[in-house]
Order: sequence, then structure tokens, then C-alpha cells
Amino acid sequence: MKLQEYRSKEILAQYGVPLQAGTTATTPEEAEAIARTIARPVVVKAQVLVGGRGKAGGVKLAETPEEAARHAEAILGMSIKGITVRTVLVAPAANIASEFYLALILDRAAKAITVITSAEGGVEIEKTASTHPEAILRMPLHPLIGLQEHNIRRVAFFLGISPDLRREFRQVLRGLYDAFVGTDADLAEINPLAITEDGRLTALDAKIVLDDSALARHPDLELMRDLNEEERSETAARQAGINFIKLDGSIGCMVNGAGLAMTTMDLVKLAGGEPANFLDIGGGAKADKVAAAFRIILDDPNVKAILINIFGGITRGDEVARGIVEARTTLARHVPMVVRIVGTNAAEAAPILAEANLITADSLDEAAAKAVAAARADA
Amino acid sequence: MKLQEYRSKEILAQYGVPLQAGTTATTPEEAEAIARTIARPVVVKAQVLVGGRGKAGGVKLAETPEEAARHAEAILGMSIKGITVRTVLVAPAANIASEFYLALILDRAAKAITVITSAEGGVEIEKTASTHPEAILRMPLHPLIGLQEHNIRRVAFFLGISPDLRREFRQVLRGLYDAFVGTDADLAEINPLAITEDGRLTALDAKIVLDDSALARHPDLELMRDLNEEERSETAARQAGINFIKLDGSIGCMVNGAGLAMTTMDLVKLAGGEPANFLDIGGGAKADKVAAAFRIILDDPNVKAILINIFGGITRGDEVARGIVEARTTLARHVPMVVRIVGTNAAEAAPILAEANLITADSLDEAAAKAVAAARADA
Amino acid sequence: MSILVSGATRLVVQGITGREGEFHSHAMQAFGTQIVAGVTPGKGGQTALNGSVPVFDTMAEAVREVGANASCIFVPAAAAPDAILEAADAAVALIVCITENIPALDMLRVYHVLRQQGIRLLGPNCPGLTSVAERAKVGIIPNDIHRPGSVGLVSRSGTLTYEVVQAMTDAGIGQSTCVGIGGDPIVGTGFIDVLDMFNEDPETEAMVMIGEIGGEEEERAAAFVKREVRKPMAAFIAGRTAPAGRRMGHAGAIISGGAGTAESKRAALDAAGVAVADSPSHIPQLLRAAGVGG
Amino acid sequence: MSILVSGATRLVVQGITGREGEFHSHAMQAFGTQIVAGVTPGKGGQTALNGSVPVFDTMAEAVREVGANASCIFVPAAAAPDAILEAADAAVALIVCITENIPALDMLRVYHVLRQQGIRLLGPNCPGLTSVAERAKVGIIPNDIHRPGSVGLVSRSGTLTYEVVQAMTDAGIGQSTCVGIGGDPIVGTGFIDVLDMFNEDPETEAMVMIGEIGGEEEERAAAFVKREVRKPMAAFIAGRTAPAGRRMGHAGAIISGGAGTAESKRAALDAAGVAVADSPSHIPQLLRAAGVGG
Repeated sequence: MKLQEYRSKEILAQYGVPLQAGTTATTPEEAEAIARTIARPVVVKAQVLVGGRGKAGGVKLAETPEEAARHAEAILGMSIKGITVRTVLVAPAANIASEFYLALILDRAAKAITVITSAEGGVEIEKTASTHPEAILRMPLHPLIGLQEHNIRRVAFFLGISPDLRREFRQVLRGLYDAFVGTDADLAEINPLAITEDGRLTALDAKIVLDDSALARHPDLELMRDLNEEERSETAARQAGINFIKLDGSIGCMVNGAGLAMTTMDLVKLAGGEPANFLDIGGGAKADKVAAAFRIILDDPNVKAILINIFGGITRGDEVARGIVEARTTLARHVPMVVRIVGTNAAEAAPILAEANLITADSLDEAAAKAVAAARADA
Repeated sequence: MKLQEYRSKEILAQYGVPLQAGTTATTPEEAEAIARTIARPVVVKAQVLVGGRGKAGGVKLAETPEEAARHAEAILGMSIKGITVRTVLVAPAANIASEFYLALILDRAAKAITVITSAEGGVEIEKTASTHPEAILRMPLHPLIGLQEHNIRRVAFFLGISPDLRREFRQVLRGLYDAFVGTDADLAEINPLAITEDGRLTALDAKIVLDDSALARHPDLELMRDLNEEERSETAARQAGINFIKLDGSIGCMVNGAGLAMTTMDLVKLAGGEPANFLDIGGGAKADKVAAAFRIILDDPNVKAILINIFGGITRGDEVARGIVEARTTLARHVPMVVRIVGTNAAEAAPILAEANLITADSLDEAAAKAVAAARADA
Repeated sequence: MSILVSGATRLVVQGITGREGEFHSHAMQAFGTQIVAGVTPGKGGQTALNGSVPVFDTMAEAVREVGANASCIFVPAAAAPDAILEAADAAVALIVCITENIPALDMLRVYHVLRQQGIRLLGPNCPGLTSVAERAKVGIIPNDIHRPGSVGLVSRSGTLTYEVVQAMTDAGIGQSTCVGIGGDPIVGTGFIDVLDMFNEDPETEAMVMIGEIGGEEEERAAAFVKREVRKPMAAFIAGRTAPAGRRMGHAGAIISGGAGTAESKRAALDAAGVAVADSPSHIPQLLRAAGVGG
Repeated sequence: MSILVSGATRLVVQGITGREGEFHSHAMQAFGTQIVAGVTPGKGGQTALNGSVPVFDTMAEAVREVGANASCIFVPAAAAPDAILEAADAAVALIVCITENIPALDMLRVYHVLRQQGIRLLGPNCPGLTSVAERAKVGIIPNDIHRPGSVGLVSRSGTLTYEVVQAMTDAGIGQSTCVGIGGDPIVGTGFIDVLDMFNEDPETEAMVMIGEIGGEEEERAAAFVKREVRKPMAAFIAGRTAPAGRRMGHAGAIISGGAGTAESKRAALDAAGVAVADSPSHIPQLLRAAGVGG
């Protein structure tokens, strides 16, 4: 789960990272009022989870509170990569002497929390990696004892942090690490970490991405989820315990298992169609879950047909078949359904599906072809 | 550094271990006043760092505050294994249903913090170990990730802790572990850990021994040192940065290096004498340190001769020689001194010692023999 | 023959008294797996699987009392890392963790502790593995999809694995061992580990690898195959249509920073001489084409 | 010949600009050790040892820039564990830590991290080691007490080691390598490790072991010697007169619960066929009696 800049900064501030958090506003008037209370100039920043907000005009400097209000007015309601800006962050602007990139990631290859840092701050690390990779230090930390003082020293010397700022730098990296571990993050990034002209270290922008699997033990962080930036259907799916991602095609997919769900999408494409979604219904899908999955899929008006692909293992085929038949009666909208059930209790599922006059298929390839055909016929 | 029972309990209570700490008293009146404020009966316990206080009559049960005062009167001033009792602990007495032994040690062989536990509480673990070792569970913890929930479960099941007390037991062991790590302990022991007749877990007695090397980062714990139970000369040595242990013989020893200091003692004994002390003066001993060492050695009236054995390495022989000569002039009392200096700058040391008319020796065996002879002559 | 499990496997099931643990223990036992114990803290002294198996409070007892040498874990995510560490401390040789949604930082720790102890972990978030010829299964792969044979299969997925195994069985191509390594970012055993074992296993004549988007394990496996493997191999990679930056069900299935795409993995495998299928159903014909018999 | 260090040792001194670090670096250089760098955070870019050696801010630089492969640590106790971990992260093959009074729990952690990384640590609280024939010394053992020869010496002590070495040299018995393992309860390298290396070292014909009260390392070493060692051996154990329950200077030198006495160690060594001396000065004659020549 990605956190907004202002949420990420709230967290880093709690862990002692020096920064000027600023305050969020949802109206120009609020932005103006906030600007009045802090040192000028201020910066007004769109709070969206997509990249490139600067280029899109979502970050503006204001010399006066009135200017802050005008900028907020321009930014609020703006659409950045399809996301409507609903919140801006108003914070004191810094006079930047130099900028760094400093991040921690969960490094799958190194199987470690890894520091990634560069003296080239303010630009995307992928850009630095492609232009001059030697400017980047990638340092895996020991997985059982974590961030050590010598790790901090090495990063500080790599970045050329001056002796008088080393204590403060230690606080930044220690805080970033503690925040990473404390929130179960996948990524905790400060970009840029700036040295101001008056010689202070400060985190000007921050991004934290949380490990979804760990959210269960961080109810406080779960509350930071920004539902405005999530598809309504994805929110509904999450609440129903269904793995769902909305896509742009016309063939709704309902599958058990993530790998098989991706494969089902791939085969729809291979059959000449476009998947409308990724949907993994999980194990042991009963009627209520199937019904929820139907509602979520059909909430998308583009969906012209549904492909249901169940490989019975934990999930029993006949249960799913009954669930489908039962749930179908509750639907607001009807589209052709192609059902393929194999594996555990597939034989028991077959007559149930036949009786309900559902289109069935033996192989996944066949199911995909039938679903694509059905969607075309329906269009 | 050993901590008194009441100090150990203070620490364990801070880490959430359930116990009834009680309050210390140094007079019978105080003991009586304390007894008035707590549930009866109470137990009055001598606070000494030596074992066997129970057998020595240093632990007594009192039904009334008056009885507590009488017991305190008897115990205060009592001598237990040479230590005069100056403090008693007055605490509520428990009705014990069952008792356990539970300790953590720094296990040199396993190179781990190791849980040692037994369902036979209230007796010394060494006794259980010799009578029925199968009643003891010895479980090393992972040195990098520490106490895990499965470790706690295993101990709880080993001890047969009933389901309703498992949460409380978890708190005991978790607290004991956190206290061990938090104070840099060598040993943290609860004996007995009792289940009372009303079904609560409580630590009735506790002992913490701290790692002397870690005291520098625990100034709060250093303040818990009981100077009453330390030889005055040992306190003085510690403050002078000298490793010193008082013994019962007549030959004072001043050596650089712990192994060589022990060896010097051993050779004194082999030569027919008895060492009066262990003294390691450390590296680079200058005149002031040598003078302090002399004062500490001569504070013991049994000392009839001093053997100085220096192997120059870091320490330079001539510096020590000059230190000896200089320090000797400041001494309140004079005894024969046998000086052996070898290694770095031993050649430069020889004329200094000769000029000062000190008895010298080439080998350690010879030095020991001369010191023993000198002590006899002096006696 | 088989890798990792065999008739000598003496399995303990952690969480045997739970709904899933019990269901799958029955299936494992029905398949032929020798289940010697269950562990559920607090239920020591009871029995499970219709009285056929003793239940202990701790793994230490299960190992001491009945000589368990492998463990299968059906314990909720919050307690699963501790269960794995408990099994490792009890020194079983193989631990298979079925549990999904274990926090990655917990697994990081567990991974390194087990590695240092020299204990093999499969998973978490995996369907386990099945030795077809030896009738030994540790995990949840359905019993009746197999046919004994000489193809070793390794996969990051669950039901997709079943799909491929079923397709092989239907085509008359049998399996030696089928291994699901799990869909999480940090898993105990990777593709290369399993491919290496198959490569050394005299009874495995060909291999199938089922990958998916995310990470670079498939690319590394391809490099390993190119260097070390001479047995015929086919592969399938799921997620060609997966959008970047989204986690596709599995915690590990995400394309990030341009890395981890299906195309990158397919290209790497192709370059390593592995036949890459467009659909799971094509796997059998690719194997046949590579000379794999019944 | 020698164990652990040789002419190929490229030493970096951590804490080279400190008083002790500088003093002993000069001595090591004078003995013949190849010191290639110093490390003092914040003093990178300076030089040490009369301009002969560059100083770096980090161990990573020292290894990268001048190919250091061993480190000697003269860093105060509060910073020493981190310095050891830094050296290990920089992947030098040998780390010798002279520092005393390092908290035991810090060393516990360091010990296991280094073990897992496969890096050899000597110490802490040790005098280091000297290869006499190869003129390579890492540590603080005095330069001029040696005589080249074929006896390997291992000791938990500092000055007591010098005493024994001097006695040997005075008696005309030369040394191959002298190793001080340190007097702390948790040290990186134990008696058995060093005895094993001496046992395998073709240039070491006999061994001397100097132990002291506390722990059971000497007893374990005796069992190892009985099992594995066929070279002549003499030993000395300090602390026959040490009282129980008191720490005799070294953090590890304590008799507790009746274990760790000098008599127990002497008896174990005696049973293993090791000649045990009553005084350090007897070591040479015991060696001669065991057939050791000049």
C-alpha cells in the first residue's frame, strides 16, 4: 500500500527524521490560512500517489498566502495521470544547497533491506541508474542485526556529508531505517534529502510503500489508505477478501489462484480478447464470495462476458458450481458466462452447471475462446 | 557485579515480571512500619550477596508488624559468611502451591543466552543438576534473534504451566529476557518462581549478575553497587582502574596482565608462601598508578613483602622502575620488595632498580622464592 | 525416485487440529505420506486423523518422541514465522510452509536463520510438493492429478501448477516430483535450488518450470539452466497481460521499475534453450517435441 | 611457515591514528608486517606511520583501494564491535581485535555474524598473533622475544604468553606461530581452532597451550588433543590459587559452580597425554623431554 507524501512524512517525523512536515489543505482558503502560519515562501504540492506531479504542474512555489491560495485553487481538482487531486500539502519552501537520494528497499535478490543512495537527489533513481550508475551506492544490510553504525558512516562518506552534519545524517538514516522496520515497509524513500543554504539536513519529499501482508498488525497504518485513489471496485473486493485488479478489457475473469488468474487473462488475450480484470477468488469459495465477485466484475460496464475458471484443489468444484448458480439469481445485470471447473469434485459440478444452462468448457484454451466469442456476440 | 535481591526485583518489576517487591529497611522500626502497610504475613529477608542466608537464619516469617520488628532486629547486624547484614527486605509472604527455577545465563560453551529451568524451585540448581539432571531443561536461544514465542511455549510446557497461567508465564520469561538483555546481565535468575495458592505466578526471589564490561553504558546500574559488601581496598582499586582481589596471604603481588598475575600468585604458593592478593596493574603503568597499587596492597596489614613482576610489552620496564622508586617514597609503611622486570626496556630498568637498592630477580621462580624468603624474614 | 521427500519422510503437521490442517493431513495420509505426529500447542496428549496420529504441544517433543524429520505448516500468518523457527530448532530436515500473507520482514529473518542452520524451507505461500512415484506428498497439491513418470515440475504458483500437471497427466506424461516454491518475494527455496536437485536426480529426465511476473528469479534460473542443465526443459510464464506496478495476487508478483516482466523472463528462458509455452496446455507437446516419452 | 598470517598478509589497522594504534602499528611494521592502510573515520585522505600508509574513512575503501586482507583493531570498547562488523562486511579474511572490556552480549552477536560470514576473528581482549618465521605480526606481542622454530603456541593470556615465549627463546626453542586467543568469555577463535591449525601445519612440530581458570575450553581442547593430535605438547594453566566466584582480571577467568578450576583443566590435559608445567619456566624442559629440538 502506497502512502501519500504527507502520511509518509508524518511517519518519518515520528521516527525522528528532520523535515518540515507542513499541513494538508483541501480548499484554497485552507491553503492560504496554513501559508499565513508558516515561514515564506511556501510550496504547494498535489498529494497524489502517481509520479510526475511536478511536470504536471502539481507543485508550485508561493511567496505570499494569497499566491498559495491561487496555486491551491489551480492544483485542487487537477487531474494527474487520471487521478483527481483532492488534497494539497502546504509546507515551508527550502533554499536548497544540495540534494541527495536516500532510500531503503526490501531487496528480493539480496534477501535484505538494502540502502540505495546517490548524491544526485531530486531525480528518479532509475534515471541516475541508467545515466551514471557509479553515482549510486547499493548496500544490503545484515538481515538479522540490521543497520549498524558502520553502515551509516559508509553512506555518509559516500555522499560526502560534512563532519558537522554527520550526527544529523545519522538521525536521518537511523530514523528512515526504524520507520521502515516499524511500519513493515517495502520501500521508504527520501528524495530529495536536502542540505539547505543555512546548513541543515531536511527531507523535502518522502514516499513509503507498505507490505500489504503486514497491514494486519498495523491497524493505524491501514487507516492511512487513500480510498480516493483506489478504484471503487477494488475497495469492495478488498473488503470482501478478494484479490482484484481492474483492467480495461471486456472479459471479466473469476479464477481461483493468482497464477492461474494471470494465466486466464493471458489466454483471453491470446484468444483475441481483452481481460477486464484480474480476480483471484481464493480458496474454498462459497456462494457469498462468488456473489461478491460477480458484483465486483459486473460493476464495470465494459464487461461483456465472464470467464470462470476453477481448478478444484482446496476449493471443491461442486461448491463453486452451486455458488455460481445461486449467486447468478441475485445479479442486477446479466452477461454470458463461460464456466470451466476441473479438479476436485469437477464431475459433481458438471450436472449442476448443465442444469443451469451455463456455457462450459473442458480446457482453459477452449474456455477463453468461448468467452471471447460470447463477448463479441454480446457487443 | 552482583545485585542484591531487592535491586534485582526492582529491575525485573520494571520489565514487567510479576512479583511483590517489598521495601527495604535498615532498622527494626522501619521494618515494623513497612509491615504495617502490607498484607500479612510478611517475610523479613537479609540482603546479602552471599548464598545460604536462609540456613544462617537470615530469612524469617512474621505474622505481625511487631514480630517483623523483632526479626529485623535479629537479622540486622548478623554476620552471614563474613558479611554483616545492613539491610533487610520486608515483603508480603506468599502461600506457595508450587515452585520453579527459571534463569537465563550467558552460556560460554553454547555461545548463547541459555534458559535454565526446572520444576524444582527453591533449591540450588547445582543441587538439582547433581540429584536428577533430567528435571532440568537447558535451552540455548538464537543469538541473533533472541527469545521466540516457541521458546516460551517449550519452557511453559516443560514446567507444566496450566493453560490459564500461560499468558502470565509468557510475561515472566519475556520480562526476564528483556531484563537480561537490557541490563547486559551474565545471569538473571528467579528462584523460586512460585504459583501461589490463589493461582498467581510471582517471583519470590531474584538474582541478577551484571557483565562488568558493560557497566560503562549503564551508569544507573553502576549506582546499584553495594559498597558495603566490597573490600575497601577493592573499591579503591576499582576507582584507580586496577584489577585487584584481596586474598589471605602475606605476599603482596603487583603484576601487569591478568594471566601473569595469576601465575605469580601460583608461583608464590609453589615457593611455600601465600599470596595476599591478585593485582593486575594493566598496561603502561605510570608512577601514580604504581603508587596507588602500593597503597592498596599495603592497606592489608598481613602483607609482609611485595613481589613486583612486570613483563614489558606495552608497558615499558624503565617507566615502571622509575614509578616504583618514586612511589616508594610516598609509602606509609615499608616492607621488602622483590622486583622483576623483563621485556621492553628491561635493560634500562636494571640500573634504576639497582640504584634504589631493591631486591631484583631474573626469573619469576626466583622472584617468588625471594619474596617468600623476605616475608619470612620480616615476620 | 524423488527429491526432498520420499517413503522415508516422517511428517509432522503443525496446526493439525485446525480446519485446513486436518483436511489436508487426511489427503496427505490418503496419498500415502507417513504422518507421524501433529503439533498444536495446548493439545498435547490428544490424537488426530481418526486416532492414528499423536498430537504434541511442541515440535521438540514430536521429534524426540516419534522421530519426525519433516514438517508441514498450516498455521495462521501471525504465528507461522514462529512455527517455522520452532520446526528449525527441532532440527527437522525439511519444512514446508503453506501459510500465505506472512509479512516479508518476518520471512527475511526466518530465511536467514534457517539458511544458517542448514534447514530446507519450502514456501511460504506455496502448495508444497509431491513425490509421485514414492507416494509422498507434503502440502496441498491435489492427489489425483498425477501420473508417475520422469518429468520434474517446479512452480511459483498453486492452481496453475495443478493445471499444468493435469495437462501432462492427460497427455500421458508422468511426473517424478512436483514442487511449488511459493509466490512470496522471500521464499526458502528458489527455482535454481529445485532445478539443481532435478538436474542431479537420476529419475528426472526432463523439467518443467512455471514462473510468473515479478523479481528476477526466472532470469537467474535461465542463466543457471544455460550453464548447468542438459536435460530437456519446458516453461510457462504467467502474467503477460499484467499491468506494471500492481501486485497480482501473490505478494511477489509485481512488475516494478521495468523489471520482472513476463517478456523478460520468456526471453531469458528462450535464450537458455528452454521451450516456452504460450498456454499451459502446450507444455505436453513441447515436452514431446524435446523427446520426452510417456 | 605459519598459520593465519604470512608475508601475503596485507594489514589494515582500524584506529591507526589513536595512541595505541599508532604505537603498535610502528612495532608491527618494524617487525616486518606489511601494513597497507589505516582506517579512522573522518581522517580519510591523511597518512600514518610517517607517511608510509594511507588512512581511509571506511574499511570498504581500504579493501577496495589497497587490497587489505586482514585487520587489526585498536578501537575503544564502545566502538569496537561495530569496527569488527565493518571489517567483516568489507570481507577481510582475518580480524584481530585487541580491545578489552567489550560487553559480552555485543560479542555474542558479533561472533555469530562473523561465523556465518566465514570470517576468522581473533580476540577480542587478545595480544594478537605473530608468525615468527614469516616476520608477520598482527597485534601487540613484543617483537624481540621470539626465535624462529617449530613450536606453535596458543594462549588465553597476554603477558603470560610473552613470559613463556621468552622462556622458550632463552632455552633455544624457537616458535612457528604464537597466537593469543584472548581472555574474554566469548572469543572468535578458540583453543581447538588453533590447535587444529597447528596440527595441520607442516612447519609446526610441537605445541604449547597456555590456559587459565574459567569456562571449559581447556577441557574440550584436551579431548580434541586426545582424539586428533599426535604432535608433542606441553601446557600451563594459570590460576591454581585463584578463589572461586571471583573474576581474575580477564572477564572469562572465573570459577563458577565448581567448574573451570585449574585442577580440572590440568587433569584433563594430563589425561590427554599433554605434559603440564607447574611454572612457565618448566615449559622448555617439558618440550625437550618430549623430543623437541632447537
